[in-house]
Amino acid sequence: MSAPLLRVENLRTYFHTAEGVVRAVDGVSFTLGPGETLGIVGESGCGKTVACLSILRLIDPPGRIEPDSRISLRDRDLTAASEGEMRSVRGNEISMIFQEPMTSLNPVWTIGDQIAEALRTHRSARPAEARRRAAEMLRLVGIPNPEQRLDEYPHQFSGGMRQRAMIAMALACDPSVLIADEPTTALDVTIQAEILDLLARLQEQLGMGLIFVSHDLGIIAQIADRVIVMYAGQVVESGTADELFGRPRHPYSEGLLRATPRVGRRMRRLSVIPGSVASPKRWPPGCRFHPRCPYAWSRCREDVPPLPGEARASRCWLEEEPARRTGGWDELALAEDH
Amino acid sequence: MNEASGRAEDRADGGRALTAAAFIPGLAHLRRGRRRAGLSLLGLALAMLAVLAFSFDRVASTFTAGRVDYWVAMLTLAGTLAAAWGVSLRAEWGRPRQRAEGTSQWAIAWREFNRNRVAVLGLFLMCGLYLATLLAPYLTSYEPNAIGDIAATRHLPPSLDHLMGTDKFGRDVFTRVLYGARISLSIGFVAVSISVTLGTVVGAVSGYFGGAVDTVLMRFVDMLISFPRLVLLITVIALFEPSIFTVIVVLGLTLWPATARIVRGEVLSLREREFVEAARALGLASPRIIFRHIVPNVLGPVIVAATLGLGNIILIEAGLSFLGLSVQPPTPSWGNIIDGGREYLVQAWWVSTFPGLAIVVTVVAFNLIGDGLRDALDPRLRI
Amino acid sequence: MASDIDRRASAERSAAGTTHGPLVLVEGLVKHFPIRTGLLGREAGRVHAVDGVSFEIQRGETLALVGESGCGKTTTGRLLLWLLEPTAGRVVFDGQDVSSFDRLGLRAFRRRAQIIFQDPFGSLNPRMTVGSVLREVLQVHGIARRGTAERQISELLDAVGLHADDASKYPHEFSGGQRQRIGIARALAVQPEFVVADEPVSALDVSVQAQVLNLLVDLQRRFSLTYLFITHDLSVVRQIADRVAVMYLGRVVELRDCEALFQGPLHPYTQALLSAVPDPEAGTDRQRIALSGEVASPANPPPGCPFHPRCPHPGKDETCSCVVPPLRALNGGAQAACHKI
Amino acid sequence: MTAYIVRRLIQAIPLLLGIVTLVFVIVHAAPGDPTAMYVHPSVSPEVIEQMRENWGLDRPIHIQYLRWLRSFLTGDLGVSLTQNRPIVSILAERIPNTLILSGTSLVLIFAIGIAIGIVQAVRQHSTLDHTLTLSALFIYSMPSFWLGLMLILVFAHKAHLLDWWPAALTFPASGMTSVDYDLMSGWGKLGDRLHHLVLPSIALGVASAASVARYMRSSMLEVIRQDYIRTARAKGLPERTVILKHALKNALLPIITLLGLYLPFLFSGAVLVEYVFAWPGMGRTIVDAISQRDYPLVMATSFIFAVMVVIANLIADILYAVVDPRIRYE
Amino acid sequence: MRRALIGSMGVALLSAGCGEGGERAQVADVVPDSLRYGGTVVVAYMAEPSSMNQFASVDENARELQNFVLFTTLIQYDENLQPAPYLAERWDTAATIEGLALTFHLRDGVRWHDGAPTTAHDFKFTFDRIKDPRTGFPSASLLALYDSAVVRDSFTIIFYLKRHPGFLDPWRRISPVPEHILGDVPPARLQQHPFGTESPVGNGPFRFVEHRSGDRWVFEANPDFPESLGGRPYLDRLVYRVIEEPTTRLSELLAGEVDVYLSIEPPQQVSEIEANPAVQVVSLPTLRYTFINWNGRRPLFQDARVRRALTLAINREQIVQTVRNGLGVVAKGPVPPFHWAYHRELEPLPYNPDSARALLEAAGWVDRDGDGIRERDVYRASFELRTNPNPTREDIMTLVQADLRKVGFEVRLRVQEAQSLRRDITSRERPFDAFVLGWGTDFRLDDRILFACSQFDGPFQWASYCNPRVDELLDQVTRLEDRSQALPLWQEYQEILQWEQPYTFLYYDVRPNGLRTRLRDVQMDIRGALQNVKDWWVEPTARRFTP
Repeated sequence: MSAPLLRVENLRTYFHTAEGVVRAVDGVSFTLGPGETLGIVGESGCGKTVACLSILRLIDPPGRIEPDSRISLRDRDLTAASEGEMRSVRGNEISMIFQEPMTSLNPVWTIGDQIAEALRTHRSARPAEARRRAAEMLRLVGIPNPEQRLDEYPHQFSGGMRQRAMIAMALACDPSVLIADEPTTALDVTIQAEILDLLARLQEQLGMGLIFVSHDLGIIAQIADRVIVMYAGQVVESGTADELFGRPRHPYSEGLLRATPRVGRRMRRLSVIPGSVASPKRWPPGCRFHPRCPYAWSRCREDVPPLPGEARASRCWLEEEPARRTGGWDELALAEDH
Repeated sequence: MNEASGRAEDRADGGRALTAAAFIPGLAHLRRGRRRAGLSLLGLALAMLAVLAFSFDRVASTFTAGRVDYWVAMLTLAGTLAAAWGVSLRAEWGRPRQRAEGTSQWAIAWREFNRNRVAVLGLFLMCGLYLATLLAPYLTSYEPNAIGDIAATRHLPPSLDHLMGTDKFGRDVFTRVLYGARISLSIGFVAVSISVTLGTVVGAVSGYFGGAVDTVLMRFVDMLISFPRLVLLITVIALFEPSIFTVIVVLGLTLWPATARIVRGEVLSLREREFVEAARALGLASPRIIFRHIVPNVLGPVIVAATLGLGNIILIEAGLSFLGLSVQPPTPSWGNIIDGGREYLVQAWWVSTFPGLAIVVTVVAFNLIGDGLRDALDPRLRI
Repeated sequence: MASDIDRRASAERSAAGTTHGPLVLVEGLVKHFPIRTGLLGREAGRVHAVDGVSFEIQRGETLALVGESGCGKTTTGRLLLWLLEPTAGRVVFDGQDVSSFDRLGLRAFRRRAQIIFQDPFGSLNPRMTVGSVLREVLQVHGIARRGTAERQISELLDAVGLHADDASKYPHEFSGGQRQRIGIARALAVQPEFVVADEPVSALDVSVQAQVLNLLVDLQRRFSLTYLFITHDLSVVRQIADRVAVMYLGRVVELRDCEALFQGPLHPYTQALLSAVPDPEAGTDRQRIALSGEVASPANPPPGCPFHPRCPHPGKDETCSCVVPPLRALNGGAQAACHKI
Repeated sequence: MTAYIVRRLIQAIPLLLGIVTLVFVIVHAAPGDPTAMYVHPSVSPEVIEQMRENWGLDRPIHIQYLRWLRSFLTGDLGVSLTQNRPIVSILAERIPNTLILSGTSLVLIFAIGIAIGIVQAVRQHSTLDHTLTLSALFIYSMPSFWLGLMLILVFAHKAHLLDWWPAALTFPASGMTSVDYDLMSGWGKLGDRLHHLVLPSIALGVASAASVARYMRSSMLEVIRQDYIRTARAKGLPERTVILKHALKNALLPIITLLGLYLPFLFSGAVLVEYVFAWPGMGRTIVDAISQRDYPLVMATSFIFAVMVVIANLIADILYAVVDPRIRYE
Repeated sequence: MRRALIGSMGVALLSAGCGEGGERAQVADVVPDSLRYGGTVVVAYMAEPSSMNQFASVDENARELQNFVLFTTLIQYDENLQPAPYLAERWDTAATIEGLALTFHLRDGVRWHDGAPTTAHDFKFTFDRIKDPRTGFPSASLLALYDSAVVRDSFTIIFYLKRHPGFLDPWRRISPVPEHILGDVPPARLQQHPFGTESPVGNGPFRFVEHRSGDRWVFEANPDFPESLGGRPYLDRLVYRVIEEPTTRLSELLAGEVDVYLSIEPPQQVSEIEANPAVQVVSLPTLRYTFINWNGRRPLFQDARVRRALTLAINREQIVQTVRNGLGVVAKGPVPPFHWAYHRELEPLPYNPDSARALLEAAGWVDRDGDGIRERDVYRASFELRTNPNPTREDIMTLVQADLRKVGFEVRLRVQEAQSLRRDITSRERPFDAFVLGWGTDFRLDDRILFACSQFDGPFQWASYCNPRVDELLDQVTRLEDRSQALPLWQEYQEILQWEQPYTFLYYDVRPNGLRTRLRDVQMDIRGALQNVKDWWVEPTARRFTP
């Protein structure tokens, strides 16, 4: 793997609210290489969105990126960059697209204007030039009649079209990193497939690094080269897509895979991860997954398991005591039956 | 742990401070770290005792005066003291609340409200105001309408004898402001009650049933809203002679369309909510759905509107007084005290200024509370 | 666990189950919503939400209604429960035409057919405790006799995997999955035979989704329920359905046994839909049928086959764009609406 | 758009008819009639009767209503019974005055309110925000006539009595123009008018400005939370652009709705302010007309008020469409 | 000084300015007549003059503008309130069978502002319209005893009338209207003719420039005003402004934006004005008095002793001092002090609660149940006192309530909207107990509508008072032209009314006006604040608004 494009080390983003500190992202590290697709998967509330926003430093107060966190783009430390420098990074070197194309586009400005805006800000493009380039971008993301549609407003676009427009906007300045935060969740499956294809094609074409965030294991499996699984603000497992989906090592990844219904086959009964995610204000002590884990033993309740290494790792004491992996999800499924 | 033993333990725990807590209200709260509650209770009790101490004669004269408002003041005094002690003692002895109880949205809103310092300040102001109003006969040694030796007492500037000076008839302005508060606040309260009730019912019915009912009701609401409110008020009151009754009724009957609109808007969105659909799927009758499932959910905005409306009505009453269309002298209302003093603004600024300030402070208090409630009841803040 | 509810439910079932044939029969169901413009409310057009849907649901089976957003599946569910009145067509429940019910009849019908909603937040009244929601249902329908309500409530909560203590809590004190359980308990309180589950798991996280799906399956077995399971998620369908109806733009395009459908979808739309669903096991090597364009607006459906503008079928021709293909019965109990099959 | 405006105006007709009918009923149901102002020892009862007949007040009320309605629908607003002038000419004189005052206040309200609201939202929770919030609240809580009197006391009354008071901060207390207005040059006239507008428009507008600021603040805060603001920031736009371009236009939407709501409110407030500042506007006309039972004038002024409100709402809706491309009227 | 003035008012019918008159006269002498021309004067009043058309207006301020500014009347009253020639050079009378023929000889050279001469035909036209009931001239009763008018030539007009005292008085009040403009207007349309409000054409010292309703009337000097009547007025322009809010009026006067503040209201502002050297206060006696009417049909007020007791119990001096800031004279009866028939020797009833109580006891009103309120038979000494919305009267009511409470009367106050109050008190049923109002008298007094038995059901007999002797007196005084014969009858009338108190006469109103001192030769008196407006002038150095 070539030198990492983006490196996130020990990212911690806390929200200091009146009720206490919400540790939304709590020590996340990963790297992204050029042309690589990193999938981040996890259920709602696991901190994946906050992690993405932290990279662009778009966390609003009372949220704060804690001091020892380090985000570097090539060799620039973004956590230390001034707000002005950050602005020249956003939408220029790192772009982001969001889950809701419906609400992520400003309803009162035309699509063209919103795409051209980035160009005019970062490239100091003249209006005509920016407009031409915006039309080009729309064509690139597969929107027919781009010149005409530039002057339309977001509400005149369908959901899929809007997401395409969002992508065009994000890619207008040739970013080296694109962060896609659940870009297809709000879309129908057929449209989702189109967008996924589009993203894959564009990445190949433009050679950017892509961080793709989703709760849907199927999508991640389809699009990602490497995957990290997040739970309760932490990375619990990382590896290539094949490794992870073929042989999950962390009980959470394992449970998640087993609980996911498949279109390919009918399971006798879905496995279940009991309980639900704890409140981010009070993560459980020890391993944060232990209250829901079928393998948990006393050590899990007391000691925080480490995440050894980056390429292929699991934040679990089972890594040290593999012998304890007995029963597990199957037994749990049986227990639930009665 | 069974209940009996739990209580026994509590009592044993509180036993030490029992004597102190029994005499000093708020101590229990203070000991439990609830500083604000404790200090408020303590302050309240002290204030009541101070009233008792400083105007003992007047309190004592309750039994001979034969006037209702003296008895009301007496009841308020005793009631407030008793309540302060009661709450304090309950905090000391009472069983801690069982955790199994769910926390209702209202409880959460209250907690949220309590966090908002300025809103609580507004609440304190308002409570103080109402208390002062009820205790008026004890707080001042003057009668609001008593006219003595005018030549000697008219237009005296503020002093210790007359905290806010005297007016053109030598009446104590402080006393009149106190008694005027009764009128102004009652007008606000009753008018708001009328308009909120009417507005909620009309809005809920209109929003829930839609169709022709909605069209007819809303056209009527449009009509009332498209007419400058003060002009409408002036028209009706000027035509039918100003009095407390007219003012209350007219305000109550003209202010409801705003509430109706708010409620209707809320109901329209609630009607589409799945729990309402579920209620219909479960075969519940329309009145039950409206009043049990929908109305409690629109009460938030309605309460906010009502609180802000209270402040607003006090302002409107003042405006009507300016045109001589409100409560008639000598009965004091804040509006007509200002009005009575406005001719002498240059010579005796205090007559108009203090009731004006009373209005400002009161309206500010209501607005603070209203804003606090708005934030506390805003469903967007929670799930 | 042989509780009171079980016993009574089964007793009533045997009493009521005199007629045979499908529990629910839908014929030519049409629902158009007028589009009104201006304040005069002139009708400018109509949204063809449901455009001639017919199917039947057998007792004890789960029929899944699948389709993308705006295809009319939710409206169909509402029509079945008479929460909306159809523009045309009829709904026959247990042999009786629902439109013929008077007020009392409708009330009785409401006890036999219930609904579970998608939104775990919007489907519960935030101002009422779980207990009072259930108590109200029991009282209104006279199910609870004096003194038995509390026991029935705790049984209901128990049946959906909640604790009896939860009765005094408010909806916001529960997680999404738990709320969905409350919604299910509310539907079950009247001891229905038929339940429309409208995207009951779409808003839930995967781990919780599995819990609720399993619960639904269990409850169906325990109370011999009949489900109409509305969803856009084909993977969930495969897990729970006996038969599947695929909808596109207000019409059913394919109606088949579940396994058969997943093994070999007939309609080009179903094929595309199935191929578009990502599957963690299949990896990246699956062949996807790419569709182009967007779903047409139900306010302005295309003439002919509603799917023809996007249809990847190589044999697409004039007929497709002119003639609406009827839902035809094919071999093996399959039905599909396509000229090219 | 034109068709829409026409349709809206047509739809307003029943509303307006409803209002004037309501007013007609209320006014006629009330005791007293316009001849009362002629109840004077030198006026004989026969004269009064003659007047009643001249004015058609001797007819049954429904006949009066129909007669009034007929002439009203033919565009004849009648003659004021107390001012003895055609109502049209009274209105022609008064309406512009009211519009000048309300218009200036409106501009003031929205310019100041929006600016302050934005500042507050951007600096949420800062000392500046709290100070502005609190002072807005205080201003909002003042009765407008009281504020007007205080303004006169300070800026007109005391200002003339105090030697050190800067002349620039001295304003006329009453009227729309100086007595020597006719003798002024073009710019002088404009200056004189503006000078006379200062105090009344402040008295009329400042409370509403405070309230617009409050709405603007919360609207702005609401918008700032939106996804598209995050998108704009993620694009690397300067904060200024994010706020003034992306947030402002969206935040203005609810404020535009306020516009429609504020005009009736302004007209109401104008009644009091017109009295305080001797402003010859509609507010005083209607109050005087009511107290003198000048029936045709009451009807006409009520009608005009209602029309102004209808038009204000229409303008608000049109503005709404201008700002929000999602709304199209056809 | 102000007090002194008021005290002497009865004697000196006229009073003008303050004591500085002497100094001012000297300054005035220094400024030669030719330099007095120029300048604008702004007059402010609380209400708008309704119309310049006398057929339509009833308000006093409109009449002042009509008579003194825009039009010229046939006669004027001189300083002793004696008729003096004005537009009429002279007049003579001749007895006829019916009564009297009154011939006016008009001055030549008086022109309407549009250039047409004012002739006897205009007077004939005016007279005919006044007598025409279709016109609805509000003060038609002024000429009730006039029969007809005949034009002898363009400058001579003869009126035929029934003989009565003060028969010239109407011509002080009635101005002519131009026949050449209004001649074709149907009488019923006269009141609403734009002449009154938009384009009045007069023949007086000032001509109409502009009227902005609710704001101002603007007049400018009439350069053609005949020398014989005083010639062109000194002032270039006269602006009559309407300012309702008292504080604003005061502030505008003190700021110099207003030169004349007519009727300082509330009177407490007087002290503020007096404190300022640039302004002065001129207090005028008026034709008005303020009173409480007792409804004689109510059992409570049927007994004259009770009414007298009520008057004794009301501290009227205090009312004058408190409410009117001393601007008023405690009243004895319905004849105001400026009037020749005023009973000077009569002492007003004193403030004496003790004798009031005694009288009440004597009349059978005793507090039997000890609640502080007296009773008699089934009646309780409790009544409703009303007034219209008017700060002064509301204040009076408040004081009366407090005073009467001290003698065991409970007074409920009610401020009733003017129109409905008027309807109530003029209705035959008299559905009220008592009210506070003001009454405007005239130089020609006729109190029959107030107190005559014949008027018992009339619109103004609010007291429902009937005393045959009073009827007799009132009839006689309206016939007697010789004042020395009439005076004793007038005095008896006032004595009876004081004894029987159908009203409690509170005080005779005094009207304070504020003036900028730069304004010179202002002679305000009972004839009107504007009566010599054509002689006003502004110190040349202090003129503002000069082109």
